[in-house]
Amino acid sequence: MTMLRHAAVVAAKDLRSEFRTKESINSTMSFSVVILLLFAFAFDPSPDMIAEFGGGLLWIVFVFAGALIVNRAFARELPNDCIDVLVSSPASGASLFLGKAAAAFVLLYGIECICLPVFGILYNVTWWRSLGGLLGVLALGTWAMACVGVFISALTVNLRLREVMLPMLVYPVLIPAILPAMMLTNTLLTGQPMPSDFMVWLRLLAGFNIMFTTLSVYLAETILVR
Amino acid sequence: MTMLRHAAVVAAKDLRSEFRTKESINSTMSFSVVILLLFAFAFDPSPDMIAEFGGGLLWIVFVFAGALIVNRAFARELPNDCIDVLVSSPASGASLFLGKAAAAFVLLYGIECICLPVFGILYNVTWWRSLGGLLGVLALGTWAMACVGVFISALTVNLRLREVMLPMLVYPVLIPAILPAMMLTNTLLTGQPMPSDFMVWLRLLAGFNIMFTTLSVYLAETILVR
Amino acid sequence: MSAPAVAAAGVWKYFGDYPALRDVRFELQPGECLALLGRNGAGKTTLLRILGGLSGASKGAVEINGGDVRASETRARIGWLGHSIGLYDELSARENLRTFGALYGVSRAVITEWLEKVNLTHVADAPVREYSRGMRQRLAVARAFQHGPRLLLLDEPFTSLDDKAIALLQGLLAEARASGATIILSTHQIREAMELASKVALLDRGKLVHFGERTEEMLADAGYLYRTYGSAA
Amino acid sequence: MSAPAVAAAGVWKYFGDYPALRDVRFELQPGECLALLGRNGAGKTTLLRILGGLSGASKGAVEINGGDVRASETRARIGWLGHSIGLYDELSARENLRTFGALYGVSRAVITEWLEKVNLTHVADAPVREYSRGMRQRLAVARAFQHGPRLLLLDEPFTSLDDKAIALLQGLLAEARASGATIILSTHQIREAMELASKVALLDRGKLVHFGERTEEMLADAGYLYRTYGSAA
Amino acid sequence: MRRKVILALGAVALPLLLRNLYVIMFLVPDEMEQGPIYRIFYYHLPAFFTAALCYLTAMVTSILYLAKKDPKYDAIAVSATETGLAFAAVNLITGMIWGRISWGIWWAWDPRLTWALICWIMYFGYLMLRSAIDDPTERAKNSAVLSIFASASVAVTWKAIEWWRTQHPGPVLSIRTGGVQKIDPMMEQMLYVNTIALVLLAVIFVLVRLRQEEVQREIDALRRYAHAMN
Ligand code: HEM
Ligand SMILES: Nc1ncnc2c1ncn2[C@@H]1O[C@H](COP(=O)(O)OP(=O)(O)OP(=O)(O)O)[C@@H](O)[C@H]1O
Ligand SMILES: Nc1ncnc2c1ncn2[C@@H]1O[C@H](COP(=O)(O)OP(=O)(O)OP(=O)(O)O)[C@@H](O)[C@H]1O
Ligand SMILES: [Mg+2]
Ligand SMILES: [Mg+2]
Repeated sequence: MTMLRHAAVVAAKDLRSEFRTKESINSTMSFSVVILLLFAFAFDPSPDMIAEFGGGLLWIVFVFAGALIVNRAFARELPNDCIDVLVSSPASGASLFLGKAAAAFVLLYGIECICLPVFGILYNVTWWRSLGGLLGVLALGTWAMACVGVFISALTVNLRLREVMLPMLVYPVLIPAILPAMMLTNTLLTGQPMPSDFMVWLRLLAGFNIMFTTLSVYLAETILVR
Repeated sequence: MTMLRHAAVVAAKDLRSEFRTKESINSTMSFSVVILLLFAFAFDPSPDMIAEFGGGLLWIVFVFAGALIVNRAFARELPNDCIDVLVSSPASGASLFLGKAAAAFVLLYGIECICLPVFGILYNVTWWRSLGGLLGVLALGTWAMACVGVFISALTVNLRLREVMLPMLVYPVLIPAILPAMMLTNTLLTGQPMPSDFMVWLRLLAGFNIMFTTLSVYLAETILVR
Repeated sequence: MSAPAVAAAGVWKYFGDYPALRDVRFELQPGECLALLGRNGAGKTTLLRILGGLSGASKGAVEINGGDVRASETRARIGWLGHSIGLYDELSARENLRTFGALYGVSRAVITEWLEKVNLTHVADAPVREYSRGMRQRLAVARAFQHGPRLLLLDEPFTSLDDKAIALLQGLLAEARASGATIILSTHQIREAMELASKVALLDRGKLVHFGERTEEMLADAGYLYRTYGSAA
Repeated sequence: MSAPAVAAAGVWKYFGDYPALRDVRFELQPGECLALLGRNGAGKTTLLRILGGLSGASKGAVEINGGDVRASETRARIGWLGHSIGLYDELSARENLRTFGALYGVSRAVITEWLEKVNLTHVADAPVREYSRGMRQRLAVARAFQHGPRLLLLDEPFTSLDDKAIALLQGLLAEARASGATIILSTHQIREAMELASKVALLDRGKLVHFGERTEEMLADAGYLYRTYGSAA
Repeated sequence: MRRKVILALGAVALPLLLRNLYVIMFLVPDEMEQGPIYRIFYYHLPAFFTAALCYLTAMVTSILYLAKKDPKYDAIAVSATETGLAFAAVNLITGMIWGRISWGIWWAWDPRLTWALICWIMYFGYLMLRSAIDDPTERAKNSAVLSIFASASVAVTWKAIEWWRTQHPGPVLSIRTGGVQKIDPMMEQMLYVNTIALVLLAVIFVLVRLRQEEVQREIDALRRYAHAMN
């Protein structure tokens, strides 16, 4: 209970700083659009290509945007060494981690929900056909990103090469979660009847989330107390 | 003359620090490979797709890797405020800029030359058919990235959101250079006879380089003396 | 007899193979004020971080009021003021104090009181980014003191403060001591520290070479300590 | 008569509409040593940065030896030691000195000499990352002094240095002065500064409220200056 | 004084806009193929012209700022850029609506559309760079430089369009086609008249925004003073 309360304090604080300046929301949004632009140039995609790879494209954008957001999770604490104060406070490592992951999740999910219609317009995709399922899959994939990303951001926050190291470490770990998310999103975007392996992918995604959340919560204290 | 000598000192210093730890080279390399893998997962590309979009794909990877490298150009000077010492030294702003851009160019070009065979293997592309031309186009596109990227990295080095802002600002400015580079690379990879607009693209790319190099050299002092 | 406020029993800290702290042991009773001295790299910051639970000892153990440092109740009673201020630039003074206060269960009334105490009420809702260095430092002090800690850990608190700011901090520290709090502060500014301290410790390359009462000689002569207890090098 | 070593003629510096420096004017003759004092935010760092050509004045002009600061020849004769050390962590001491030396045209022999002078010869090829704080500071001093600058600009050089490091720096500064170099240093540690200075300047919210010889009163009593010339607030 | 100028401009612009709306809706002839939707054209193209004019102003004042270091120019540059973004948004949105109706899709990866979007993002980035820098002098300088970069590449993109196949209609105005009449002269004339109205509107926006910027600067300075007293 105390743990969740502390986590909520940390999450609220992170979200408040983000919404105060709106910088990272704005820039991540425009970054996403810029990536969509780049892809349009690079691949000059035709409508049937989009039907086939829409989900993949979308998740690639989310993954790139996600790296930027989770990178900030602990980097935000660097300028005045606020992390020292947090760690020395009664909040446990696990609650700090959960709070930060929750804030990253909310930010990412919000950005994705705005990107979705933009993507729909730019690539001419009807994305609202099975909206409920789509939002659910987005939520699962996003939690995977937030959880793994924030945890690895705690590992890399003191490195000189934070910006480079983080994506390099996060992406390979994330592939088992992103791949099902891509598959599921593709299915949901095209609005076809669910193929038989739909549930397998879904179970894989959920399992990944449960496993990594447990692991991260368990290891957070070790990582944060240096 | 003095200017070029000073630029060489700065470039040598940057390259020496990079090669001392090899961190950013290694991690950018692995980052590029990870992106190539991600794309392979997301799009599951067929051979004729690759023939059509190979250049685009390659340049997307280079552009992402490039953002990481140029971001370091001035960020490298942050930890101990070395930039103050450099600016207070007899080296002019233009020579500092040129030195850093040259170092970024060498690093990026090296990484690209290693990525090329990796790309060839992963996507089963015969990339060596017109190697000379390809290397030339790579060099032109890379200089555009290094020049614009390093310059904008000087603009953003003190920002809280450097990692996000830099690519967001650089990519749109770079598109007029990346687009011809993609087109030219596509042509050279497929080994087809040169289409009529080949020279137009080439001229566009070269013109971009000349224009932005001049502009940056001219404005560097203004930016660096705060 | 009650447990000592701080007890370090044979604390070692390795960074790789390099021992930054070597078998540090001492005890501090509640209400005492320890000035932690030592040359650059002696291990002052490292020791303070271990006492504050920010870093684990490689060997040996630290007890605060007889409890483990990483126990939540123990940490609720520690106040930490590091080299940096530990505040969020984009939040206002009040939001900063509320955020950290919420972790310690500090009430809003107490926060308002502290804002008054450090003379920041009139700017309490402006973002900290706009504050001058002196204002930031005052807010950091309020942040570290607001939950009424029984143990204060301060790392070079006087560094690059001007005379006025130093006076404010010294006042608050004297007040805290009067209310029975234990204080440990590291510093190079020996004169300022000596005026507050009841005990003095000298670290020399990770070894605690002196630990004892502050004497009149130390107050009078800044170099005395190093000459008497420090190594020759 | 030759040009003054440093001449500031009505220097203003605005950050937006806020004047961090207001009409600062003074002249310093070659060989003098100026202690630049002032409370937090008074504008000391800002003034030093303008004198060193790191930042441009909004109004007014600065001349070093009668020349423009941003002229390459002028800057070749300035030594800068800021708050941070200005060294690359991943390069060795020797590589650091060589890199910066190359910009000033310092020969290898001189660099070796300086490594000896600051007592770092035995670790000259280890990366600076592994150095202790004291060693880093010594190397930074060598970096700022190696090209024999005629004007030294030092921003709070004594901050968080221990007694030994301060002694080394004071020795080098005395030596530089003896060889005719001009020195400007900002500091809060009034005692250390007074021992070196021949002139004293006091900044108060961007205004130069006092500029003159160092007197015996200042040497004896650290608070004297602020009381006499500072504003009441 | 400036207040009066704004009011006077408003007094001209508002009636003109209303009149134009009336003329566009009821008087100009329908286009042969597209029917009534083509009337959106009278806002689509003038909005782009207005935006381009704003970007141009921003570039010129940015250069002036770097040359003179007078914050006035910086204020004009932001005001013009923000106004330009608003009008460019009108161009994009009207274009998208038009496209939805005549092509059946909201967006096509057509070069001209894409470049319009790139320009928009670039100047949006300019505003974000501004919001991220606290020191007003540094902010003015860095964003002026970025603005010059952006305008340079707008010029590059402008040229690039000529080498590209495009789904978007090509030039129709006689000044751009070299005197060839592609549309009804009355239509073309109406286009110019509405451009004038929109430009007037843009000038009003810039002036209002400029006033805001100046007040903001004063407030900033006062706040810094207040803080320095502590
Ligand atoms: C999102 C969609 C669109 C965007 C971003 C867009 C953007 C632009 C821009 C930037 C211009 C001015 C360029 C220039 O004059 O060189 C322009 C002109 C024009 N647009 Fe669009 N447009 C869009 C959709 C459409 C559609 C769907 C149509 C009609 C089918 C259309 C018809 C025109 C015409 C006739 C001109 C005038 C061409 C000239 O005289 O140069 N646009 N548009
Ligand atoms: N994270 C770290 N990794 C490796 N070595 C470290 C680390 N932190 C400290 N050290 C080393 O441990 C030793 C003690 O460092 P510490 O910062 O505790 O000294 P200090 O007494 O606070 O010195 P100062 O007066 O300079 O602040 C130093 O030799 C330092 O190089
Ligand atoms: N980059 C900047 N942007 C905005 N304001 C600044 C900037 N740098 C300094 N200032 C302001 O200018 C004033 C003078 O700052 P400066 O750093 O020169 O003070 P100082 O005398 O060095 O103080 P300290 O003793 O704290 O180092 C301060 O009010 C500060 O807030
Ligand atoms: Mg320390
Ligand atoms: Mg200062």
